[in-house]
Amino acid sequence: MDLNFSPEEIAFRDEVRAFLAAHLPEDIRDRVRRGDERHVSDDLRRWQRILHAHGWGAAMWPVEHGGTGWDKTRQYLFEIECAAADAPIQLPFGLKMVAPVIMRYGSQAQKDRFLPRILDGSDWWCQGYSEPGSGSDLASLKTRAERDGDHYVVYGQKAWNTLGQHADWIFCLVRTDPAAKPQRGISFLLIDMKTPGIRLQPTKLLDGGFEVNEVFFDDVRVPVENLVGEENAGWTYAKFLLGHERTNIAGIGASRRELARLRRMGREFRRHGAPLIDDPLFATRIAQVALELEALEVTNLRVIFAEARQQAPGPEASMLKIRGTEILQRISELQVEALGARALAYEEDVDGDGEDVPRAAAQYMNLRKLSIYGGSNEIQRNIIAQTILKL
Amino acid sequence: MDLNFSPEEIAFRDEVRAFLAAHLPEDIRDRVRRGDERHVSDDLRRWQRILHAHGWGAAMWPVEHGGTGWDKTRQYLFEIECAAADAPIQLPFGLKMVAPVIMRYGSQAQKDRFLPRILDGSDWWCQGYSEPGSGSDLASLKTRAERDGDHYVVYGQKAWNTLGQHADWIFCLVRTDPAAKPQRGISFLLIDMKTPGIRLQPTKLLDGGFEVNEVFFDDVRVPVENLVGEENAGWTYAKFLLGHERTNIAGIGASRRELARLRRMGREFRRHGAPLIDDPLFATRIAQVALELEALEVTNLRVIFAEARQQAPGPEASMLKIRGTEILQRISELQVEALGARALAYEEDVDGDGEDVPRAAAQYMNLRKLSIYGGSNEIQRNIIAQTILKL
Amino acid sequence: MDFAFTEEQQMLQDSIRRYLESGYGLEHRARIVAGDEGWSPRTWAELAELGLLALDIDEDDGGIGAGPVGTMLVSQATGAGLLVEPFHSSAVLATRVVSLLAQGERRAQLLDALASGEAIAVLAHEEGDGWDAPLETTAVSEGDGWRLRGRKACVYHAPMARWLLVTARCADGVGVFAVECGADGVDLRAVRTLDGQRAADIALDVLLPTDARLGAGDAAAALGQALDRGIAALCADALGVLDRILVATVRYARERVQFGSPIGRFQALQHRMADMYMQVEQARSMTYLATSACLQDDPDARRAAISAAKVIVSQAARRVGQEAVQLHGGMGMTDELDVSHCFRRLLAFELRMGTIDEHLRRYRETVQADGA
Amino acid sequence: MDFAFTEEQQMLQDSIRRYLESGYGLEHRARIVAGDEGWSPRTWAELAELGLLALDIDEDDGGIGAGPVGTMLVSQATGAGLLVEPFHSSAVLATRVVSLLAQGERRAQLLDALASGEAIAVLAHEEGDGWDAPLETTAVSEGDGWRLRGRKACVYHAPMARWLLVTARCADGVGVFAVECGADGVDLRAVRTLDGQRAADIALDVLLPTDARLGAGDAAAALGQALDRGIAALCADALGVLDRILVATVRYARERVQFGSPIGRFQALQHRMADMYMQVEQARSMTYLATSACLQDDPDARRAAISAAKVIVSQAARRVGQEAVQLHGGMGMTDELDVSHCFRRLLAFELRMGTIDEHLRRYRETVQADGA
Repeated sequence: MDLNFSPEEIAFRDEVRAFLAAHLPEDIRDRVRRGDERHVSDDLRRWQRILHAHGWGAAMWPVEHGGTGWDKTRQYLFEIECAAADAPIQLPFGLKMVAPVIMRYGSQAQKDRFLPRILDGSDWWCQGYSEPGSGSDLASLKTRAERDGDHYVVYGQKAWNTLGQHADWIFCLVRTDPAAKPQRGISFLLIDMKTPGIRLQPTKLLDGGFEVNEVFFDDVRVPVENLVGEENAGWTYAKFLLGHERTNIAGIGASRRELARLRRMGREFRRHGAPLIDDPLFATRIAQVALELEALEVTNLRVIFAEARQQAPGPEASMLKIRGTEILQRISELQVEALGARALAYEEDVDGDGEDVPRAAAQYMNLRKLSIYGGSNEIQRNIIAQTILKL
Repeated sequence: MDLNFSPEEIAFRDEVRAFLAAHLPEDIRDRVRRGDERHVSDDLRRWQRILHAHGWGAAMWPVEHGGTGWDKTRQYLFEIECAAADAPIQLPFGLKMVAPVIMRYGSQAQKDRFLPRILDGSDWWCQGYSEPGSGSDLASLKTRAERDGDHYVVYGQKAWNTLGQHADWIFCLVRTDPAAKPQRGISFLLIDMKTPGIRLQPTKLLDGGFEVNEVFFDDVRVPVENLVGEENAGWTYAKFLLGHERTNIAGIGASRRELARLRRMGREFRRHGAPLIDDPLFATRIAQVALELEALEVTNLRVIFAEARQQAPGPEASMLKIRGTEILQRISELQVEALGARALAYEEDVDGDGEDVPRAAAQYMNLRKLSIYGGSNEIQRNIIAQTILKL
Repeated sequence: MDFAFTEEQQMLQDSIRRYLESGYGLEHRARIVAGDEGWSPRTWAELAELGLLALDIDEDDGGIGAGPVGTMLVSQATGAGLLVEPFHSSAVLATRVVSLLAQGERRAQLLDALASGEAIAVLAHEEGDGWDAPLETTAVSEGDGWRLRGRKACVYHAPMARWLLVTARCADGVGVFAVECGADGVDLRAVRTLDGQRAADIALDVLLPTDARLGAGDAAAALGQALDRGIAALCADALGVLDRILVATVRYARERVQFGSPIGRFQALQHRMADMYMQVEQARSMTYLATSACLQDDPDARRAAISAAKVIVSQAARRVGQEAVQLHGGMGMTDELDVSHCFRRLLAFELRMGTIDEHLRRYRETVQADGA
Repeated sequence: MDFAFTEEQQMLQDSIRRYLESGYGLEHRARIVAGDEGWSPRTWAELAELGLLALDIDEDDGGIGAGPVGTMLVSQATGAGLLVEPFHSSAVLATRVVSLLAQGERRAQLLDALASGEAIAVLAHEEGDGWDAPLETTAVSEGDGWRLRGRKACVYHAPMARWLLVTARCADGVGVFAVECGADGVDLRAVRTLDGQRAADIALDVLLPTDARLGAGDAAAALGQALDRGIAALCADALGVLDRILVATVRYARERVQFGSPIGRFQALQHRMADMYMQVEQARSMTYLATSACLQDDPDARRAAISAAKVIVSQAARRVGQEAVQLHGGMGMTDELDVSHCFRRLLAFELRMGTIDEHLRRYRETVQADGA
């Protein structure tokens, strides 16, 4: 047992740090730090191009498709360093979600067509999984696709589509056999967002922002070559995708960054004339969540280690998801506590003005989603109880 | 709306205080304060006789049976004052459990025979409800009683019988019709503990003490006149009894007494040279639980008020039970925290030596039972969800 | 001991409740919130017509004299209705300050204007460094009047007020000064609040006439009393929100079907809703206690009860708000349902007029000083 | 980064685990606990035969040199087996103190006696006023030796020890003194502990020869290192208990039928067991981290990691212990099942070698001083 990173891993981390110091554009970094998302589309595409130019466009892809081929430990270190440097996240929808499905189940033509454009930032993908009536119970989805010659005709409605307003493509689960059992009649389609009949309606969220949409499909014609794998076998690909979504699900990088911000706030803000951090109650709450984050970091490394040795890569991810989201939500809650009444002044859907203040309350509200999206924490607890504890 | 007690109620409270100051024997009070239960049988019987001599033997009984006829508010005030004065509790098994059943469903002969002896402390009753396999699911009980001439012959086993080692009588749920649906074939029997065939086996508990027993019935012959009400109708009486058990279920008096003890410990014990109460973390934890107790006190009064006006006397008791036990358990946990390493030295089943120290850890362990017994807190949450929230 | 309400009290609550239920739906409110002014003068006039702006004005002053209990009942309704008009700021808090301090003609002038809805007044007290931090704003004699200097932070409803009642340190203790919003040297920076209301950060450097000061001598005791009554009413407002969000959550859980069953049938969710219910009931109990304490003679007992209530109701606000969103799933994250608006009002409540930590401290210090 | 164990390490753990599983059942243990001595010299001799008493003695000193990792693995087994013999006190903590401080012949004499099981030594350090409170026990030069005066509180396994290793304040810092238990002026009051072990409160007023002091000069650094290794091993012991109590609870939930269904099918209970599982896994992670930190060069980093682990494992101990009893229902309250014995050992763990509050404070101060 040795909890230290190897000298090679340390050297790798230093290399990432040096790269980030040299290549992360200052304007992007500042916007990320302030939570300013006004240029999110440009920023993310630009950053993807920079990473790609360095050969680091896809940390989690195999080399044959232009990925780095890094092991999970290096992927983890890369994520931590990017978050610490306030680099933008790389959106998961292309890189971590649809790409693995195409690599595993797609045709050669699909691979050739889609993967390079994901890698270099040309195509922005979004997700068409959930529907208004199908949240945790995804298999009950209703959007249907009927074969008409060389096309599928798609009709229905998707919900909780993140940042689809910037997207070029959407991957969708659609029902192709209404007569079959729920899981049996589902197919996996790739749809060009410019196709006629697609309409996006932004959903205003709790925090006042617009990061998700409803997507309406009104007899949208999709060429059959955009079917992934076999018709009616989409549930298999969907589950495969959800498994891949879980890489770095613990969100250690984000929690570390927000914890550092919380500590900064504790030193900067004063209550009754003294820095907040001098209040033993507040300092203890910070210490408690810092401890829990340390525990989760080690747990995350244990899971990575087990995965690398082909042991149990599965249900442990549920623990990482639950604890990771609980910790980040708690840090965010403490940021609002640090602000106190300062958090009351609030502008909706207006971005940060260089201060921690306006972001913290918006982020607190926005992050309530963490325990709901991506498989709610209730679903994750079901998985632990049933799969790990065999109850 | 007026949250103050009326002048008459205040006068009543003062009268109770004066009575306790004058009539609670000092030796009993000291043993209660120390948690010394070596003379529990004598103490409780003696205290019951004193109360009875004053006309206060049964605060919750109607006047016709020798009770005080007090309303719920006075019963509440009486309980609070008794706890504050370190008076012994009055065991519920006779006064609050079997007596209401006899009053409501018993024959005149049963009333004449049993009630006066409960009131004056002559008869100590214990409970024969739960069985090893029937805890939360009481209706699945298996102890059977077969009619044989003028007798029932009882065979089976009861568990979690509290202080039966001192008891003269036990009331039992027994199965008289094994063919009927679980709730239908149950009868309610009163059994003399001296009857041949009854054997008690003490159950050693978590804290090392012996306050509960298993009771074995090996063909115990019980005269049919000791059947309450009708054969096979016992489930009705059992539920009626459980409703009555809930009087003062919030345990405000006990929590107040233990909170005062906790505050005393915080002032007396020092950590790193300073009184523990000066530690803002510890002081805040005490304040938090004190607040929660205040909220429960008002809630308890609200329920008493509603009950007096014939509104909703039912499921709200579940809230009082849950919150009452959670608060008392929390206070007890904080007492152990106050002790810290001092709590490590521990003698099993040996009574207090005049200090708060040895009792606190034993009590902490013993009180884990609160959320299990008397309808577990899980069952109470089910009741709230289903009966109040209609889920 | 009596937890019943009089018929008059019930009628007061019913009138405002009916008014808001029929004419103050989410969409209507959204338009008000999104508007330039952030409030509806028409709604305000209608509240005045219902008599609600004179609710907590003593009968001797021409008001209804409904007192803390009536104020509590109406505040529950304003909370449940998510009212953004300045009922709490003007008709409760400022009205109480005026009632406790102003004298003579000034008193009559202010109370009449407030009761009729003709003008709005707000108490400008907190300065951003903690709820009960020592005042930095000062008032010193200058010429014939007062020079008032300082800053006030996030004063709810200041942008729509005619008068600011500004607290300041004077030579003889705390003074409260009536300042016209438009006066020279009053600089208002309007802000929106996270619960859809309007507030202002205020910078003051203003010369006031002598009679701008309400009452004579140290106003600390009266101010403390008014603030505590304001907190009690704010707790009642939050209680109204809690009732609404709990009902909405339970209803959603009964109706939302996943895996072939209403999610309200899942035991894990049932137990969490049972916990929400208990938190709301404890919040109700403490709101009653705080309301009752408003009439306490002993200021320490009043302070302890008010702070106790603010802590318990705030903790319920946080937990119940979070759970309500969680149990609504994705729908809880949208602006579309009332749950998100309730969540935001509960969050704002938690942060207003003293946080959990600040009131825990005051409670601790008050109770401990008692040797209790 | 490597979370695997070597074959030797695994074998060590397996040997003690098998030994305890086969010969140290609840009834056997209950007899030992109820006995006059409170420990079994036979068990002790068998542990010595297995080599476990030389586990953490360096190979240069004739031991196994299994180090912190080996100690962790064996401690998990002693926890899971609810061992009451003084493995932790003598073979881990006292052995480490001797290894770090004693020199020459004294060193060899002590380590040989400890490794063979011939004698037991315990560190007598805490004095009852908090885990890291300043020492009140003093040692001053007197004649040819030392006058040691003071009190030690609840020293685990002192009643069966030959040597007490007593910490004291000296003119040049902290000293550790080897004191024969039977010496004049050593007054032991034996007590039982709540987890069924034996300890003693000790009053000392004793004259010692010069060479009773282990090592030269201030022993604070070495003592700190030994205590931290002791805490890491105690965490591992608790982890073993946690594993056992979780398995027992899950098994009980699968088997116990109420309302026609195993209670483990009830979703509310499933979610609580999922939480227990997560707490145990976080405790495992932190035990690994603490073990790894034992070999840290930087004492601040070591202290932070050790305190972090003690907090997380203690919190898991409390919550998982309480939940295990609760989920066992009435059966959890009895002495009959292992759950109650596990509960008591977890409670004792929480209180030993620094409480949650004390370690939270040390962590906070260490990390904050870092400016992290």
